[in-house]
Amino acid sequence: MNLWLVTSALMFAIGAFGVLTRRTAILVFLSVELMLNSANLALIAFAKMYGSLDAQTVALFVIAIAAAEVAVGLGLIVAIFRRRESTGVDELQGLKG
Amino acid sequence: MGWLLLLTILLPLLGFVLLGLFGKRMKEPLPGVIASGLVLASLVLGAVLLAGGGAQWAIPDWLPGIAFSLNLDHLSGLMLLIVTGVGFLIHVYAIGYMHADAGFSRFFAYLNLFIAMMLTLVLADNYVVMFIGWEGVGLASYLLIGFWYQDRVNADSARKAFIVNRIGDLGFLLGMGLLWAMFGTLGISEINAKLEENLFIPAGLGLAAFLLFAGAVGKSAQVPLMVWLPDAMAGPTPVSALIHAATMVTAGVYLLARSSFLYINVPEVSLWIAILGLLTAIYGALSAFGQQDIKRIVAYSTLSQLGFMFVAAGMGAYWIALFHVLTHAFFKALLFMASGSVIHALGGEQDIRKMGGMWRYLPQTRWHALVGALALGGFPLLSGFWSKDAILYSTLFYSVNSSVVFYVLLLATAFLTAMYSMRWFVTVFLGQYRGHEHPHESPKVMLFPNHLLALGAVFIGFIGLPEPFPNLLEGFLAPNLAHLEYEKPSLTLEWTLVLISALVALAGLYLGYRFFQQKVMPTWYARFAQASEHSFYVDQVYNTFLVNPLKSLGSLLFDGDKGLLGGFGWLGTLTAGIGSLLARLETGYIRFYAAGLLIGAVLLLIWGVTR
Amino acid sequence: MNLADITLFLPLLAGIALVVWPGLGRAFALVASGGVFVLALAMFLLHPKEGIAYLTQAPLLGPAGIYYAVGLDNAGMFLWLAVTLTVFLGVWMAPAPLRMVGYALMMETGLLGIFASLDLVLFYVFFEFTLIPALLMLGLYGGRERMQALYTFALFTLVGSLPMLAAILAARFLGGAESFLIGDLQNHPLKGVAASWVFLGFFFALAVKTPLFPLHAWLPGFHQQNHPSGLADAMGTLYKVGIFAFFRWAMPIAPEGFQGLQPLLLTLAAFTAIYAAWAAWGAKDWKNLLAYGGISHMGLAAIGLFSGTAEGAVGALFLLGASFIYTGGMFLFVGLLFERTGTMEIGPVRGLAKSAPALAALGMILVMSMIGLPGLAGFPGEFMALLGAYKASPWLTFIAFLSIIAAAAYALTAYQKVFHESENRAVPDLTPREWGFAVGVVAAIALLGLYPKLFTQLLQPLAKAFAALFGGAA
Amino acid sequence: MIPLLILSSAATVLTLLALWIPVRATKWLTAGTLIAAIGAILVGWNQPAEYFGGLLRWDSLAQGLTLVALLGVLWAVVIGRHQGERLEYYLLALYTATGMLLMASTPNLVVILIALEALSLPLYVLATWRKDERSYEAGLKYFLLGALSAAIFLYGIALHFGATGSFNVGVAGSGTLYVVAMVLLLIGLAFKASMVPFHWWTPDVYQGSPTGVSLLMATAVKAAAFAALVRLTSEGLPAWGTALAATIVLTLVLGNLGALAQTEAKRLLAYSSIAHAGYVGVGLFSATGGPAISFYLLTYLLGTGLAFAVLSAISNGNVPYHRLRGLLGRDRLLGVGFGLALLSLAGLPPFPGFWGKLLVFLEGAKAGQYGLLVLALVTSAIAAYYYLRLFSLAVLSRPLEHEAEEKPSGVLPPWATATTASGTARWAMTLALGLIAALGILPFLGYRAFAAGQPNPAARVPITTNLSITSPSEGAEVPAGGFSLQGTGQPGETLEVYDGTTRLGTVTVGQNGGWLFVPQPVPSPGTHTYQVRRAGQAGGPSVRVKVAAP
Amino acid sequence: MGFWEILAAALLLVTALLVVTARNAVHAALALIANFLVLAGVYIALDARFLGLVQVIVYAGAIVVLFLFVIMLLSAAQADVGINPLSRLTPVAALGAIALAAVLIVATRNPPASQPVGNLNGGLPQAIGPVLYGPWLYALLAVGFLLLVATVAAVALVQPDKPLDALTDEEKARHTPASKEEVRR
Repeated sequence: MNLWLVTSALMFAIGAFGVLTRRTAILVFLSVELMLNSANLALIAFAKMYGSLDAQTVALFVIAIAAAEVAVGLGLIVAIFRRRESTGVDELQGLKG
Repeated sequence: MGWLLLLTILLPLLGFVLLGLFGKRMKEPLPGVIASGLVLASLVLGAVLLAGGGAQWAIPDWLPGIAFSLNLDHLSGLMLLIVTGVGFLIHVYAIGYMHADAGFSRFFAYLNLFIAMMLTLVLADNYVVMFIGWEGVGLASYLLIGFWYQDRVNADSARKAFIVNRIGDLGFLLGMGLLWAMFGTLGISEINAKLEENLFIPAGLGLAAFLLFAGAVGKSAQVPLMVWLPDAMAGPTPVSALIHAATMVTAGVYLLARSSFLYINVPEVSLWIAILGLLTAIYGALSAFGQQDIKRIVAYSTLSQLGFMFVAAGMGAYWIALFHVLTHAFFKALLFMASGSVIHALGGEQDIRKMGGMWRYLPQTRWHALVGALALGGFPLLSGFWSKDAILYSTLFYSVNSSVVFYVLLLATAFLTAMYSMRWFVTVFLGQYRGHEHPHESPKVMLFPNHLLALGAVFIGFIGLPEPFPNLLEGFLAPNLAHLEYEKPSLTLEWTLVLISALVALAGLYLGYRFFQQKVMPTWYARFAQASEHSFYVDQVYNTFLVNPLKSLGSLLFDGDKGLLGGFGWLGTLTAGIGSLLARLETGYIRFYAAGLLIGAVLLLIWGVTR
Repeated sequence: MNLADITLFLPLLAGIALVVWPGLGRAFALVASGGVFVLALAMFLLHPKEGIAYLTQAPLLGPAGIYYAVGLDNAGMFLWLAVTLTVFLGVWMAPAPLRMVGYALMMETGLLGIFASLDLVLFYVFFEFTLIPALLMLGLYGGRERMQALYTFALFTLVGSLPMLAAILAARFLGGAESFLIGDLQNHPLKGVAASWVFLGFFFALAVKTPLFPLHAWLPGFHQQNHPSGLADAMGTLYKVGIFAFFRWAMPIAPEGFQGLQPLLLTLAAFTAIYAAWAAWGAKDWKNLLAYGGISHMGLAAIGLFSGTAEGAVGALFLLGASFIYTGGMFLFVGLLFERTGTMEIGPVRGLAKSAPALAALGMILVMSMIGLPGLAGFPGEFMALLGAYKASPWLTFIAFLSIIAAAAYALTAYQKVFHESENRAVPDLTPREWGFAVGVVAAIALLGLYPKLFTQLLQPLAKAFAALFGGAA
Repeated sequence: MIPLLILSSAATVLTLLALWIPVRATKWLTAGTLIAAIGAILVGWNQPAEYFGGLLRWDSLAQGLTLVALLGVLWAVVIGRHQGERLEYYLLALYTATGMLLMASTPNLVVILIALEALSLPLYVLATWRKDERSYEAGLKYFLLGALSAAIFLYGIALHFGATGSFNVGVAGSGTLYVVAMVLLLIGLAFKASMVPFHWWTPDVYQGSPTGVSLLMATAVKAAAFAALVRLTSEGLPAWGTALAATIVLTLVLGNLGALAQTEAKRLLAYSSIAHAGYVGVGLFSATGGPAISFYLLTYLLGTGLAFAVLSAISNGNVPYHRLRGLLGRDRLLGVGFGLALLSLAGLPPFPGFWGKLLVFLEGAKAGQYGLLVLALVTSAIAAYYYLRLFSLAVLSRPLEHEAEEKPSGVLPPWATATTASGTARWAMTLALGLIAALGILPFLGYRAFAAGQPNPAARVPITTNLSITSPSEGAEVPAGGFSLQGTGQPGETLEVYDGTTRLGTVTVGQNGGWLFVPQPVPSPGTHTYQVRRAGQAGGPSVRVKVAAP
Repeated sequence: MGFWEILAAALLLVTALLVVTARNAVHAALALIANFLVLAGVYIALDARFLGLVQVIVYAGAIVVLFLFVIMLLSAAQADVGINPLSRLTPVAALGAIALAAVLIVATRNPPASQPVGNLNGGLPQAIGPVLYGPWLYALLAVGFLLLVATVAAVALVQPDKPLDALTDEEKARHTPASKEEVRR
């Protein structure tokens, strides 16, 4: 039992909970960030266990990826806001069936 | 030389093809002449071949293991002579009878087809080949009964004949199936040879015999498949004479005779043959009394006489059955053609209530009719007398099935036969003419064949005289029939019986002659005659309990089949329903989707950790 | 590349050409279909009459063990003749739009391919491909309710044949064969439970295409809605290839599976025969009548085949080929009637025999052939099927062959109502073109009926080998 | 390597260049780049190589699926119609193509993740390209769910590393951690491949996105995702087998049944793309499934690409069914194209879709997945129904009157009829039709390329004739000593001949498939039953003959 | 497992919970920053010092701030907008999250290898650098490319549409709220 792995799992689950319960796009996305970081925590914990610099490097990449994702994601949210004047996700259900 | 045998079949078949294709363009007597000439050619060819000791011809493996084989021996030779001989005469007669009919050439085409098929039937040395002829004559019969197809009744009758025959044919087919399973061959001589050389009787032989017999029942209009024959009188009279009296309907008897080696081994089936024959004989005789159609009376008499033949076959007296076939061919053809002459004379009238007094108008036909009626009634020394007497004799002595019951009942039937044959003669020829036409005698071309037939009806019986006279026919047929040993009665007894049957016939004839000249019939008779006119309501019973329910079931199945499709459609609807339910899962909510995704993930993961 | 390949694909190319440029005209279609028939005839004459001739074998999807393997044994050759003749007669005869004729030609390739394939996957390809032109003909030229019929037809075919694809794959991998070639598969017959499942997979597809109760339900609607010219119906008749496929593929590959199901199969075949014949009695129009009549015949063929005997197999194959010609001919004949009377219904127009005796005679010959009159094409097959079936089950044979009585009833009743009884409409008799059709179809029917030996002696060795698979006496 | 260089450098250069050149030029440069990359793939076909310490694995799987993906992108670029022809559209298409190449060609999970993002980010943006409500909704849905799945995938990477100590796929492992990691990774990729229950975005996004973009998602993305899936599933069947099977079952059922309820063509194709993911998935169970999957995706690309192209010619937005009615009558090319595309998608032979399905199912059968196989086939039959419905609408129905009057717009080539497809698009569609026909009739053209290096199992298997005795015939009478048995068999095989139960000897079948055997010693007169048997078999055809006395 | 570790873990969880439950989006973002700062501390404690710094500078300092910025920009601080149409999802989500956590904890309970196989060198840049530019060069290049992609994608998203008079008729129609397309539906 590794404390950080447990913490990471809990954070991941909390993030998932946030994705399901948050009702604006920004907050949903914020929860996703939480999940990404929980994965990073797990990576670092494993890196410590295995003494692997690879994992730390990968965590670095993850941060870069997250940054890229955030850029596009926030851009999208802004663009939608410009059109809809809202960031709520529940209103977006014109497409269904 | 064997191919000449095939030629006997091919000649009339050629006539059928020629007349069928080009007959319409020929002038009137030509089609009749061609047709008659080809049948005559067949007759001559057949006779020459028969005189030369018979012939065989075959295509081996026509179907795998089944040869298309023909065999002209004494048995088939006799039939060949009857078919082509009587057939030729009737062809000639028809030239006159069908004069000026729009379908003149078509008629002769059909007749030639019939002859070809009938020859196939009798010459066959393989049950399959026989079956070809068997159904072929059925087709010809169908075409000829419905010859005047514009009339719905005729068309219906034709159809009925074919369908009822098919019931019997199914038996024939299944019988062949069983024979094939038992013997691995359907060659008649081969099966006969196997049956002769093997002492043991294969199990199932009785069933095979019975199934074949079912075919004979259909074709020869025995009880219970007799209903088609009276209706078949809807065809032109020569047809009735040729097909429904002289030849085709006796095919059943011929089948039994051909398969005598088989039936001789299964007396229990033979007993059934005799019983059904007896029933038919009685039924036909009783039904003949009430008929008002000149041809239907003769038709029922045919039914009855066929019953006689079956009784003989059931007794194992195959030569006697064939003897009766022979004599019957002559006198019954004669009766029909005399009837045809009457109808011809009256411009198509067939109702005997509008006849009478023809004695005066038809100076030659009257003699034909008289000879025919007397021969049918068993007037001593005429052909019918000898053959009928032989049948009565066989019911007493011939085999294990012989019994006094048969004898007594058959004798009574013979008595009835004599009576109704007189009824026919008396009502048509004696008394006053009750119609409005101007009766006239038939042309020569119709009378000439009747002369010959009348001669036959008088004298042909002498080839099968009882002992101690020489019996030409039995000896002639013996090599081709199964032989049954039986204890012969003393000559005295034999001749006593001859005397009894002669007396019974004379009594019947006389009584009929007197009885049917009465102006007013007794009530009991009137009541009987009414039931008889409707053939004891057999048709109605069949229609009510068999035909109509089956027809309704057909419609029901047809409609039900659409329902079946609906059933499959229901399956489709169900699938589509599930589909739209599933599609409704796409609610459009992102969070719902995320939930679905995560729940799916969690479930998979739970499986992952718990497995 | 040999004569078989050319003959096989010629109709497809001609059909495509005709669909793209209908301006090529009817003469082109006639030359194409006639040429195919002549080629098939020539192939038949040159065929060594034993073994597989005109063999082409080339890898199609080599690594997957799938080949383009085409060749003709006697059975294939016989059916090729029947198919090419029927198509030729159809093209000759049917007053159909030219594009539709093009689709019919395309379909011919599929049909020929079904009979010539020596690779199971290739067989499946042709089996399914044939569906497409059939659908197009129905969908483009069918009657008002054609879509319903189209869905039914397509779904029955596809729902049936996709399990067959599973069975095809299983047949190879469970049997241990390295390819889908017929020899390879037959050398690795399936055993035990696998055989049963594989046979069952085949069964559904082939029962649809035989057709056997209750999977026949698509057929009446299919005929009902198709173009009244009868061309599409004739092609549809040719598409009843279930019998052949059972013979060539399903039963030899999974003999044990077949034997396990044999009682059921025989029962189903017998029931199909009598049920359909009976239902045909209730039909009110020609197309339904012929549809059910055709189903009934295939029931008889099926009971012959499922007997597992040589006689039964010969009978089934012969009946199949013969029914191609006479049922196809009958549909074309009905198209010809429709052209004259404008109705498919039986009843409103009567007494045609008076004004059109040749037409009536042609009809009579076809009807008689249909009800299995000896001497015509329907009989030898039915009879051999009966001989085989009787060995397997007398009672079921009895039930199945009750249908010949019903057949006489429905066929003659319909014939009488249209051609006999008092005339209420005069129609023109056969035109010269129609005479050509009549001569062709009657000649074929008579040849098959009078001299079946020509083909039965060729089918017999195959049938014996077939029967040997099931331990039947060869 | 060269295709990657072409793509990445062109993408970078074009990013800068595009600001100065006209949009049309950007379009053609993009197309040219893609064609060049495709050409480079083809030139270097079947020359596997590894670069960057194994992070770039340029094997036949990478080549095949990159080819498919690039074709998909190219197709979308050529046929797409876009608002205002903005240059970013082409840049993004090029980026996503590069991302796909990266994804298809690496065994490294981290690179896969990077590639996943590199191909997804442009798609998120492209999904919104119509700039209307639905388009934005589609973009956001795709993005949020995509981000979620990326997080799951990332967590899978972490756990995979924890379980195996490696960031590379195809490492065997065991234990709960490994299983969980594999399942998480599977989920991340299954999301991109739209497999149930990770498919939720698919119908909405396809419907909301511009048609060209939907096409991209349906074809190219799937190719890239399956490339990764093939690599991922090359090891550890026990770990992921059941999970994958469950996913496939759900995918097949939901994809096909859900499609039945649709009334809008793009949404239908979305469900169909879900279903197809299920079919492809069957091939994952076999270790040799790569070529089959590549081929399947190629055929799927052709079919669905053509269908989307036709839809895009009709409208850039939604295409309710009724707008398809009588398409053939309105525009022959579109009608034929749509019809063929549907038949191919439905998997009817001889169209490529059938061969793809067949090959994938073959792999499934090889792996013994008969349950899945049967389900896949039964659901294909259901699928046939909805394809057929569209087919009958577009091809078999006649147009309603007001639909027939729809006016064409834009400059059309002379052979065009009333539609809105551009000339280029028409040429492209014609080309695709040709490809469909060619691949349908000659499937080996495609498959052999993908399966290069795999051995043919048997170059030539002899085709047996059935074992039989042809002479003498049953029941024949033969003279003793004066007859021979003849028959047919498989060339070269040895048969045993029996008289009753007595073994008489053997005979070898000749090359013509016939054999001849003279019974020795001379048989006694009477009935004899001769039988030939294949070696080791208890029965065979027999014949009964009657031997006559000499 | 010392006091500090447990405290850090507790802080991580508390802040994480805050992120997903705060009524105000700004609070949530701030909680996320707090979470990341703790996380950075944990990284440093786990011998990933360079990463810890990056976490602070890039993640907490740039990315989440970006979030805050957008929240402010869009005045989207309110977390609950309108009525929750999926109110029944919350308990399901809670259950699901618990299950997910449980599963993941069970899975990571016994990691296979417990012996360190390499030397982390404290996760200093000197140690990371060779790895980053060595075996991971390809990934680094790919990430670089990804950032280019993200830039262009973001630009493409937020750049204003063309001025209205530069649009074709069709596009105009599309840009009116109730476009033809929607009417058709």
